[in-house]
Amino acid sequence: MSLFDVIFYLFAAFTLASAALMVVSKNIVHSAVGLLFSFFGVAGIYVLLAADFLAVVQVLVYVGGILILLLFGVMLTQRITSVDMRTGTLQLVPAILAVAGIFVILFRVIRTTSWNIVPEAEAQFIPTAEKIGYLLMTDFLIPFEIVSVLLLAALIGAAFIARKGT
Amino acid sequence: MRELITTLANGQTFLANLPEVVLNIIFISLGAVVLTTVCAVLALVGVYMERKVSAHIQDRVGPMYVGGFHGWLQTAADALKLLLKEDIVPALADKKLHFFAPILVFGATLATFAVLPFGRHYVMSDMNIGILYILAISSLVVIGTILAGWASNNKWSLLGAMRSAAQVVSFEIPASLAILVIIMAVGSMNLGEIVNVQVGGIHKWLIWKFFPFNLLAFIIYFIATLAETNRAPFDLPEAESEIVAGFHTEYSGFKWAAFFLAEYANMFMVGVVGATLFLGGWSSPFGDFMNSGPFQIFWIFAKAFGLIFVQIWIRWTLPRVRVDQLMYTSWKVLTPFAFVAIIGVGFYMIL
Amino acid sequence: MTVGLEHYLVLSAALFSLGLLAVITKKNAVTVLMGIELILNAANINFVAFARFIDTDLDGQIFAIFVIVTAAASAAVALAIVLNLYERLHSINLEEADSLAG
Amino acid sequence: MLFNFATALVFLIFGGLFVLLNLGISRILQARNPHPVKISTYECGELPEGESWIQFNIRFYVVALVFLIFEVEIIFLFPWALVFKDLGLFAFVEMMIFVFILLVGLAYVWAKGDLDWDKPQSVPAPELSQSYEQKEVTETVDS
Repeated sequence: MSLFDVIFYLFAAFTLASAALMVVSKNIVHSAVGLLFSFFGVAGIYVLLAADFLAVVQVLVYVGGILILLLFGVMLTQRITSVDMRTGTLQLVPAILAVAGIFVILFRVIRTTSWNIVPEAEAQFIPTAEKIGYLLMTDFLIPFEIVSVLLLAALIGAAFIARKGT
Repeated sequence: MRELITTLANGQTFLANLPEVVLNIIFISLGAVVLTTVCAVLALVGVYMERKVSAHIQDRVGPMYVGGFHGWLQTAADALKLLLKEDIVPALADKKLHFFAPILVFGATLATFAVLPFGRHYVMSDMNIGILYILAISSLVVIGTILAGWASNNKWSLLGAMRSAAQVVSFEIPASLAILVIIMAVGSMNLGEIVNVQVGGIHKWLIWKFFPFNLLAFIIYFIATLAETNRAPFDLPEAESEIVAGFHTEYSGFKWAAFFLAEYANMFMVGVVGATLFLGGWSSPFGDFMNSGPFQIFWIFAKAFGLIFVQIWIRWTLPRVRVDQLMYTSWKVLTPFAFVAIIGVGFYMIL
Repeated sequence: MTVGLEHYLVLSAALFSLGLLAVITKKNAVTVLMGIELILNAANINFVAFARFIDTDLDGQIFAIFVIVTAAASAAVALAIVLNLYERLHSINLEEADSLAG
Repeated sequence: MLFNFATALVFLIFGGLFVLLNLGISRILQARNPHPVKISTYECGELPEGESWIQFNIRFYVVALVFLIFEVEIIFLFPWALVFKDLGLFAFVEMMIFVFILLVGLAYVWAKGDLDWDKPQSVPAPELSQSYEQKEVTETVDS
């Protein structure tokens, strides 16, 4: 087992453990911390997959944006005492069984499919940011412009809905 | 850094016998230890400088006694005192998060030091997306702040944390947009390359390029980072007349010191990044004169401390702003002007 | 190098399952949203893994960026709805919020 | 590339370890005199009142929201800025359309007043009562 493999297993274990912490935790802020580690672990996985730009974007948007928004949402909707911060769970046992079933099916599918993997030589660790810039300006131009409309709609819609609440 | 390791591995020293992985680990750890120490010392220097500069601005002398000459050991003595203080954790606090928050804040601050170029070869991690990495990792500090405020279970801590988070995120947008102007001009996010195009004297600094748009971007960057590091006149999260000490009201001893060190280390980081992007980084302002080896470290420190000096000067000159003025500055002044700078530079580059 | 595509896919599947578990078991709307973010992350790992091992263009990574954008937009709108709900019902428990009458 | 990110990760960990190490040292050196008052929540010496729950203004959320949307915009602006030199006018026009659409959003929240925080109303200074003023004066004279 090479060093690379060890790092992969460490990151995978870290990601899954913190995701589990997020699911198991009764306290919603502890859940958020689990989510923080989990996002960070996924960013590490991206680095191992040679997606350096994406790893940084993951931290920037998920940790620096979405998680802060979630924490703000928690602060705005919860009584900040430990009793009320607990989030209950529903039908835990059947849910775990169903999810475990889904995981087993997925696992079987992944193992039995013969993936058409390209030779290792082409997959090098090269900087991706510039190439992504080119692709966004050429092949993905239409989606890129649509994203701005989506963001505009999200901004106006969310501001409108939030304002209506007060 | 990479080259250094390869040279050592190929050289005729005892190190050549070690496998490269081990060498890498040794060197990264060594660098991390060195920069951690540097970071802590810099914070102490920053605190001392703040005291002295503020004292002279207010026409007094500041600490004079400890260590003899102008009280230069005062901050070290303070650090020692903080180590000796009792670590009080409020009974109602969330113990785990209360413990974890300062670690996260200081760790994130130190992680930004990995990519700062202190010289042509004095950079630990020559990352090709360095500046974006700094922006990303700084957001961990915001999370740490919110967690610290929440974990303390105190009204003022929480209010201070929310204020701090709202303020930092509002000013992150103009700061990022100002940085974008430089990336457009250079075409790289690597901090080393950004400095390389500025080598050769003061007239090649990017702050003068595309006049006046880069200058505008620098001013926006400076004001925005002033607010991001919670410095006066934007120090509302720590407005002691309103909310005691903000998010670290319930912290004492070394946990408090960790926040404090992180704040001053952040000031320094922001100064280095500002100097790197706009003021030529480690390159000498006089062309080739004094532009070799250790002088590069001298220049980057001089520029960064120059910016810190201006920050301190502003702190003791301007009164604190109100929350509405803060939001006004960020969203209605800095952000539109940052877009003006981007569009202006865009036009310059096309024509 | 023994870690290959399948390792990443299994990791992604596990992450997806955990996210799904959060979505179907949690009562709190914000926690459900956290579960959804986990699921989107799992999908992203798949995209990037395929971009690395099967289609070596960067299309998969661009897709992942678009997924991140969508996640941000959905989180923004969903949290706005949660806040609105809280103002009306003084609770964000999803069991109590099943009335459409507003 | 892996080397660079590994370095960054090591720095993150070492920063945490530095704090842990010093907390450990502090634990050995520090004086420990536990007292129930010490660990009560700090409220300027008063007894803590109520729970530490504040009804936060919804504006905090709107600020975070606008921030998130612009943050996402920035992740598109950065790769664009990298290739802007090469692609020139075409890329510039594309990005201007993108930015303009988002600025409409900023203009919307600006016009709707979501970015305005409550300004303190300028209240005329209350008239000081005669007796109060006199008392002040006499006290100063006495001391």
